[in-house]
This record gives sequence, C-alpha cells and structure tokens, in this order.
Amino acid sequence: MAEEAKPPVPPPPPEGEKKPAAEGRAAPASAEAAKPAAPAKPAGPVPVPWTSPLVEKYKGQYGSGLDAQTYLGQNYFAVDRSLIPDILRLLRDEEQFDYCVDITAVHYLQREKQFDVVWILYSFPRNERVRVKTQIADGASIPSSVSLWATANWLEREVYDMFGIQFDGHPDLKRILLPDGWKGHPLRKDYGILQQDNEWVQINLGIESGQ
Amino acid sequence: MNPALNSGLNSAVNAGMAPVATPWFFYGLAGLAVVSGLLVITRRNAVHSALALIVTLLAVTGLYLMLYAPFVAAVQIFVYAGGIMLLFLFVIMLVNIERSSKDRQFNRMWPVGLAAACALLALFMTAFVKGKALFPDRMMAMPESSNTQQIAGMLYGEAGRMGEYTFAFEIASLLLLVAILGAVIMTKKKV
Amino acid sequence: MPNFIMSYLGIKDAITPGAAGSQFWALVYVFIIFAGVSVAVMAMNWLERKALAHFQIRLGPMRVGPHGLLQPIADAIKLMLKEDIIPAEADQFVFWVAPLIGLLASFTVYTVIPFGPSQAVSDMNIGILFMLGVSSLGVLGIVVAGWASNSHYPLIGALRSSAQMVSYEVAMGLAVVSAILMTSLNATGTGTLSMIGIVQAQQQQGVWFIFKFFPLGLIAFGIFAIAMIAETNRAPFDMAEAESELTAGYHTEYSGLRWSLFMLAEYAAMIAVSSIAVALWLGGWLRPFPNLLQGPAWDFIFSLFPGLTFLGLAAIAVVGVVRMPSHSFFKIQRIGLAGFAAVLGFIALLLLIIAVAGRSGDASGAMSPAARFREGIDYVYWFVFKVAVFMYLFIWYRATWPRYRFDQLMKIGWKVMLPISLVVLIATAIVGVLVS
Amino acid sequence: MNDSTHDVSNRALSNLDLETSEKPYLDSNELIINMGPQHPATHGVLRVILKLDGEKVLGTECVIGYLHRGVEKIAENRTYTMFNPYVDRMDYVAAVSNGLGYCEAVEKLMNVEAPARAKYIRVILTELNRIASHQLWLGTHALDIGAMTPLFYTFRDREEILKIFEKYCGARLTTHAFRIGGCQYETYAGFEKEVKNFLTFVAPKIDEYEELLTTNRIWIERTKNVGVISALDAIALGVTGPVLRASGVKWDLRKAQPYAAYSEFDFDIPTGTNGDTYDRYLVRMAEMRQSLRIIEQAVNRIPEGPIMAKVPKIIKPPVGEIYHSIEAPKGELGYFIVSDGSTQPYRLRVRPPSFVNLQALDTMVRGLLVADVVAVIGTIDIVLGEVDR
Repeated sequence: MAEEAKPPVPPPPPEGEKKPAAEGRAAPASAEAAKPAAPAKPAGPVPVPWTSPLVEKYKGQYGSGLDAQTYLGQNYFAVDRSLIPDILRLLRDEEQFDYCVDITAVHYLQREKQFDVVWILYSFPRNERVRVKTQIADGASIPSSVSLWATANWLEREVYDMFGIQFDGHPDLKRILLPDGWKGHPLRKDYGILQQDNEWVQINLGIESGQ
Repeated sequence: MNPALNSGLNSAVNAGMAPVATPWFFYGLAGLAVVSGLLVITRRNAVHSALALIVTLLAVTGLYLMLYAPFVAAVQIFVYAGGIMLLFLFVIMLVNIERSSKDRQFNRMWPVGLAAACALLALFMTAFVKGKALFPDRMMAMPESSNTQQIAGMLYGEAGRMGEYTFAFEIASLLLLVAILGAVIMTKKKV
Repeated sequence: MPNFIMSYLGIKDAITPGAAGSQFWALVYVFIIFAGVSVAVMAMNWLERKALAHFQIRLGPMRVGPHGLLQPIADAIKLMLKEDIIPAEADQFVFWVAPLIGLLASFTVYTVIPFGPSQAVSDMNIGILFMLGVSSLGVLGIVVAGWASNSHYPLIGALRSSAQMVSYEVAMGLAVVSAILMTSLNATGTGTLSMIGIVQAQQQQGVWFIFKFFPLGLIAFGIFAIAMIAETNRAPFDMAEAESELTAGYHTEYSGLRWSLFMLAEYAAMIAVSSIAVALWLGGWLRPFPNLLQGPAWDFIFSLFPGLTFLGLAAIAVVGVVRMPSHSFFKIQRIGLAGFAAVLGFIALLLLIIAVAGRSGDASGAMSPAARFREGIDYVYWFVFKVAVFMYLFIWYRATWPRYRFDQLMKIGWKVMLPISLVVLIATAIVGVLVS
Repeated sequence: MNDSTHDVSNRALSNLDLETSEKPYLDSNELIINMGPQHPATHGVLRVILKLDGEKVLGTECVIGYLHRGVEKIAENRTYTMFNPYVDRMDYVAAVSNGLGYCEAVEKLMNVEAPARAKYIRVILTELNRIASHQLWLGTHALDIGAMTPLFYTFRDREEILKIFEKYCGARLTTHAFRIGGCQYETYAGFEKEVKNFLTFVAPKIDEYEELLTTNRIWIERTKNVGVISALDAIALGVTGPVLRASGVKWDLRKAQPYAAYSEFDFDIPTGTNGDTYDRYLVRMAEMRQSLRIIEQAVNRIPEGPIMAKVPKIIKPPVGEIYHSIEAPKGELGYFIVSDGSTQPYRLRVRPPSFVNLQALDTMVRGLLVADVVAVIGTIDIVLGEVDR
C-alpha cells in the first residue's frame, strides 16, 4: 500500500530551462527572465530537491512514500496517503511544527486521484514553513488532524464543505460555510460558477426561480 | 390613587375640613380586593394569579390609608407588593406554565376551605354589627399623633422605656435570619 | 379662593391640597405635575440626544425644527402612529398591561415630591417610604413585560433588572435611613418621614444633609446616587436593556406607543429618584447657603437666578440665530429659533419683574403677597435646577462609561455598597447620639 | 448570484451536547439562545448559538456563511488582474492589507519583485490601514462593552486616513491600491506632507482613546481576565495577530518573515502576558503607535524611482504553487495559489485570519457570562466578510 510510488510533483511540469537557487527571493535577474514569457511556454523556476537533515531523516524512514521538494524557496513534502498521520504527527511532535497554518485542497478533475490535500505548517521555534501534500481519490477519506492541531477543526470542515473530502475522526464534520442541506461541493472543478442548489433555495428561501 | 386619602388627620383638622375618606372609596377598594382575590384562585395562568394578588394587596393598601395607617400601608407596598410578589413572579416566570396550567386546580379540600371562609365571613359580620357593643373599651380612638410614631414607640420604645414589642420584634428578625441562612445552605452546593 | 391655591401662589401659609382635603384641587395639581413631567421628559429626550451628541463630536438632531427642538414632538407623533405589534406568542393581556404598571408606578410618586413647602400634591407623613415603595413597584412592569414577551432576550433582561433593582434597593434604603436619622437631631428628638419635613429639617439645622457629619452625609449621598442609577437602569448599570448584549432587553418586543410608555416611565423614574436625592441631601427647594447669606440683599440676588437662567437660555438661542447660515433654506428655522428666543426672553423678563416686585422690603418679616409669590417661584426653581443637574449627570455617565457586567454589578451592590451603607448608618446613629 | 444569504436555522446543535455534569441539588433548565445573525454585537452576520445555565455560557457554536460569496471560486474564473479588486471585499476594513498580500503572492509566483519605492508606498498605506482597522475595532469593541463615545472619536480620526486613501487611489474603503508588480499610482503632490500631518494629528488622539479607557475601572473590570487564552491554546488553535501576541507569543510576520520593505524599519512587537481581553486591547493600542513609527520612518526615507516592476500586460505565472502570507491587522493573511500556467489561477486559497481566530471563541468564552461573549467577539476582531469570504 505504501509502496505505491507516485510521481513526486503533481502540478508543475518538468520543462523549464532555468534553475534558480533554492533561496526563495529570486534575484531581479531571474525576474527579468520570467517576464517576457511567450503565451506558449511559460518559463519559470522548477522545483528542486529539498535537502536538509530533516528530509534525510524522513527519507531514510519512509523511503519512496515521501518526496521533498523546494519551489521558489518554499519546501514541501509530497507524501503518500497512508503516511499522512505519521508524518503530520512527527512534524508536530519532533520537528516542532506547532502551528497548522492552513488545510486546503486542490481538485484535478482529469487525474485518477482527484484531490490534493495540502497542509501548511509553521514552526515557531524554527521560523520555518513546510507544506505537506497528498493525493486522494474522490470518495476516499483521510485521517483528521484535529487531535494534532485544534485549529484543523474548522479548516477541515471547510475542505469538506467545499470539496466533499471526508476526514476520519473529525469530531463534528459538517458543512461550515454552506447550509447543511446543500447539494454539491462548489470548489470542485465540475461545479460551475453559476451553478446553485436551486432546490435548496426554493425550499428554504422561497425564491421561485431558485437563483 | 387619590392623594386626598393620604392626609393626616391633624392637618385636615387644621385646615378646617372633613377628611374625604368617603364610603365610596371603601366600597370601591373592597370590591377590587374581593374581585382580584377571586381572580387569584381562579386564574389558570400563575402569572395572572400573581398579578391579581398584587392588585389585591394594593387595594388593601388603600384600605389601610383610609384607616389613617399610612405606615402600615407603605410597608404593605414595600414588603408585599414590591418585595414578596416580585420574588413570587421571579419563581413563577421560570416555571413551565404550560404544564402547570393543565394541572387540576382545586384539590378535594375545597369544601373545608369554603367552610373556613364562611366562618371567617361570619366572624367579620359579627364584629362589624355587634363590635361596639361587645368590646366597648376597644373602640378605636382616632389617633392623636401620627401612627408612624406610635408604631415606633411600640417596637422600639420611647423616652428611655423599652417598647411593648421590642423583644418579639427582635426574635422575629432572628427567625428570619435563620430562614435566610437555611435557604442559602439548601440551595448552594458548596457554602 | 381656596386657601391652598393661595398658598401655592405663596399668598397664604403653606398647606398642600392633599392636607387641605380637596380632591378637586389635588387632581388639578396631579394634572399639572403630569403635564410638567411629560414635558420634562420630552425636554430631557431632546437634551440627552443633543448633549450626548456633543460629547461625541456629533450634532444630534438638527432637522426637525431649529437645532432639532421639535424632534421630541416628531418622535412622539411617530410613536403614536406606529403599529403596535403584539407578538403572536405573547401573553396578550399581560403584554398590554406591563407598560402601564411601570408608568403608573413612576408617576404616582410625584404626589409627594416637594417642589416647595406647599408646592406638592400632598404631604404624607410617610412620604419617603411611599416614594421608595411605589417606585419599587416599577420593576413589576419590567419583569412582567419580559415574561409576557415570551422571548429569551426580554426574559433575561427582566431577570437581570429585577435582581438588580431588588439588590440595590437595600443599599438605597439604608442610605435613605441615615438621612432620615439626621432629621431627628432636633429639640424633640423626633424625626420625620415626610418629604417636606425632611427638607424643613435641613432648613432648621442650617445644613444640607450632604454636608452633615462630614463625610457621613456625603458617603450616604454617594451610595444613593449610585444606587439610583442602578434603580433606573441607566448606564453604566443598564444591564436590563444592554443593546449590545440583549438587543433591547425587556422591551425588545415592544413597539410604538407601548414602547414609548416604557421610555416615559424610565425618564419619569429618573426624575423621581433625582428628586429624592435632592430632597434628602441637597436641601430640596432651599437656595444655596440659606443660612450664611441671609438678608434681603441676598434674597434679592438669589431671586434673580430664575430670570437670569432663562435670559441665558434666550442668549444661547440668539447666538444660534446669529450663527445660522444665511441661506434661504434656513429662513423658517431661523424665524422659529428667533421666536423661541423671544419666548425665553419674555419668560426671563417676567421672572425678573417678579423678582424685583417681590423684593422683601423691610426687616420686619412681614411679606407682601408679591414677595410670597416670588418665593414660591424660587422654591420651584431651585428644586428643578438641582434635579436638572442630576439629569445632566445621567447623560454624562452614559457618554463616559462602559457598562458593568451583571455579576460585577451584583458584587458592588452586595459586597461594597451594602456594607458601606450599613457602616454609615451606624456611624450616623452614634455620632447623632454623641452630638445631641 | 445570491447564494450568499442562507437560512441555516435548521442546523443541528450537535456541538452543544456537552456533558451536563452531575445534577445539582436544585436542577435548573439550560437555555439555548440564539445570538445573531441579526444582533448588534455580532459585527455583521455572525450567528452564535449559546448554551446557557442562567447567564453562564456552557458552550457555543458559531454558525457562519451568511456572507459567503465564493471568493475562491470566483478567483478560478477570473484572471489574476481581474481578481485583484475582489480581495478588497474580504476584510473590507483592511482592504489594503488584502491587496498587499495578494499582489505579493502573485509577484512571488511570477518571481518578480516590486521596486523599492513601490514597497515603501505599500508599507505606508498598509500601516495606515492597520491603524484604521484598529481604530474601527476599538470603536466597535468599546461600544459592545457599553462605552459609546470612543466609537465616534475613532471614526473621526479614521476619516483622515480614508481621506489619504481617497486622494491616493480614489476609493476610501475597498481601495484596490496596489497592482501586481507594484503600485499603479504615483503618490500625489503633498502626500508625504499629509501623511506627516496625520502622524502628528493622530498620536495625541490615541492618547485620548487611552485616557477614556485604559485606566477606567469599569473597562478594566470588564476586560481583565475575560476571554483568557493561553499561548499554547492560541498556537494550537492557530490564532494569529494581536490575539496571539497578547498571549505572550512575540511573533509578527513583519519581523519573522519580513515582506515588502519591513526589514528596513525599526519597530517593536508589543506583547501581552495574560492573553485576556485587556491585554489584547493594550497590544492593539501599542500596535497603532508602532505603526506610526513605521510610517514615520518610511515617509522620511521613501526612495525615488519607478513604482512598477516590469510585468507583462497579461499576467501568466509559470506552473507552480506558492503560499505567501502577510501580517494583516487581524493576523496571518495567507494566499495559497496554484498556477497551471494560464491567465487564471488554477486554485486560489485564502487563509483568512478572522476565520481561524473566530474558532477560538468557544475556548475563550466557556464559563463566562453572556456579556463577556459580546466582549470576546469584539476582542477577536472579526470581519464577517473575511470569515465567510
């Protein structure tokens, strides 16, 4: 299960002629380079492998289930779904990533595993950010991290509300921004921007047209 | 409320006019007291009963004023209408009215109560009709001075003399204190 | 002409219509006071909005009439015409009757408020008890209103206000008792509960009770002054209607005329408790320093005050006329304000003429009818003036302070004010015994 | 689209099914009371369901979403440039900060950097906006606690800031002051002078607010030890901004991970010790003064030069993703942008500080009274436009 290796970096395609230094703030020179991009092929920095003792440690521990990259100076782990609880717990307990900045998701309609779930973590002692990403299929669930960071409660509820991703072990997983009876998850790519739950509007708001 | 009822006899006499406590006021107030008293026991809604009880008390207050007993009247307003009834309301408001209003209102003791009420009425009538003849020495004299001061004299004494009821008064206040402490202990989990 | 009329005008010796036993004239007095209080409430309404606005760098009402002078009237008309909504789930009868209870309670106390030695409906010998007792009935209106609305916020507001009023009445009562105790410091050793008697006691002893046994009188007065704010549910003790917590507290569900009755009752109650404070501690109708600055000359100087006050108000109105922009839009407003200034100026002139005509002439003590009439006006003026100061303080408090929390309010009432007032009462008694 | 106002009255109250301990000797009923969405003290359309024992709060549940406009969905259907004004509508009280965060995030994604002068202008406007936001917070917070006068004072002084905004970019509230790559507008003539005048004008005004409140006994009693949140709780709940700093965590993104030109200025991070409402009040007051310091330095040292970096007319960031966050007046405002190389963001996630901070409400108000709920909602300083987006 964990051995199912995946292509490490889902979104950025590998073509790109420039490799800026791993340091985040790009020099003006690279800005110059980025600018005249023709519509056809956007030039830009590509992710480079992230090397640090932390990465070494976890690489050794988890091997191919885990991939560490740096893009524009921002580090992230692409992690196999099954490793998520371990990695998050280790990051919090051993690496002092004590602050969960955000939990969100990205929907890729064409992919087999449709969703990227992203945790953005920050460590007060290290003054360092890291992102943890994993891919899950539509309808699959993912362990909740409320027990690790209390803040995950509402953040996960919002992800559930907007994408329909289930979080196992969440104390109160229900919609947060949309009303309870709403059908559909609006931030999915197959949910049109003009689309509405007309039935809900008609029943609850008494608006005949449903808009 | 007619202010003229509140006059003290002295000043009225000074002014050379008769007091205005006419029988009409008496009948009005008495009737009000009786009607609202009946409402107290017949209303199903407890809050309505409490409000009717307040009206009763206020009517009785008016009667006290007519008897030149302003102090008693004020205490009646203060203690009963203002204080006790407020606490009554306080409790009643938090009780489930819907349920209590469905409860059976008269218990089976009502014949006894009716008998007691009739007996009381008979007593009052007797006292009213034959009172002067029965107790000639207790015939009420019109108070010379303000009865507020008389009450003070009875309760606390005057001119170095202990009052007639000082001891009873103090004992009663002690009893009340005990009652308050008991209430606190009963309601509070940890004192 | 009946004696008490003449006495009201100051022509005959002091006697109130209640004491004289005239129902008709007592009723006339009641109507005069009712009308006067209603007008005072309207004026207070305007003044509160205006003063509050100026505290808060705003202008307040400016549109209806010059400087919004007609705003209260416009409001009154609006409130009377507004739909009187009774919630479907409310207890109709109780909901209907609740504002009346409050209004009745706060207006009944005016029967014993002494605007002067004879300028009162009645001089009850238990006046102060009557006032406190009846004004405590006002809370019934609030409690019942909160319950009858059948809604959560009003119910909480009602519970809060009743708990608050009950607990502050205790400290208030004790402070009042310590003032009453001071009335007994005379030759006979007998005090009085009559409002007029209390003021007369201050006159005889030659000191306002606020300064008596300094600082005991002052502390008792302070306690009363705090408790009376809590009694009337005003900021910073306006828990019962704290709009940021309970939307509007007990009158959340009320609207239109019925709501305005609550407001009327509240303001009337404010004036009433201020009157108690004035009568008990601030010498009631007595002018400042009645025993130090005696003599016809001082009498004359102080008798100019009513006229001068109105003259000052007229001057403010004139300044307003002058400063109004010279645009045709403001023509009517300017005329209106000028007319208002003229009325004020006329009243001022009248009062000044009375003051001059009613000069107490010789030292023989015999007073002309004009002098007595002038004296009556002075009494009422000084009483109303002192009450007005309290009214201003009420506004000032509201503009300055945040709101207390409910438990803090209770803590202050029971743990601070009650012990202090008890100590003051006992100390007053001891000092009184030692002095006499 | 009018999908923003929903009636959510049929929400389950599962969050409130708390343990009801052992039955007391005299049992009393618990009261479920609904605060909002139309309530004077919920700062918009927040709905808080309170479970009360008398007036004591046993638990709360926030019902939000009444102002949900689907900002993130809109972003996916607009170009980067077109979306720029939308961010102003989230935290409309601090629109400039929103714009700064968005522009910087996109710039970072495109790997360009705004010129120095633009950065200084950004800092000046953002800090002015921080003061305006805090002033609005102070006024409404004080009003909630019953002090109505500070509201008018703060609005009077906030007006001066809005005037500067209006002169700079034509808008007072939703300013849209910045563009991707810098600023669109050069400062108007007399900008520096007006900002300096404002600094001398507002410093004594802040003293004036403090005079009304800081030593006021009632204010202290209402705010001290009310809504306490410990540093550990605050971190676990992801609370940021003044609320976190008042709990004693000296953390400010302007210092920790400087953006714009903040690394060039000298300023302190005010912190509290108790994490109560009073500390949060003091922290925000001190922050206003620190903002004045920053503005003063920035306006004195503002460099000459271009105000716009070289960015193409059509903004097309390369494929990739970025998270960038700034210290908004309410806390960490982050933008997580995923680009697929087209002119529209593939996914744009806003990390709203108000939303996350609001989550701490329940922790803060348990065991307090209803009146404190009002005080605590005020002290968290939420803007529902940002909570619901």
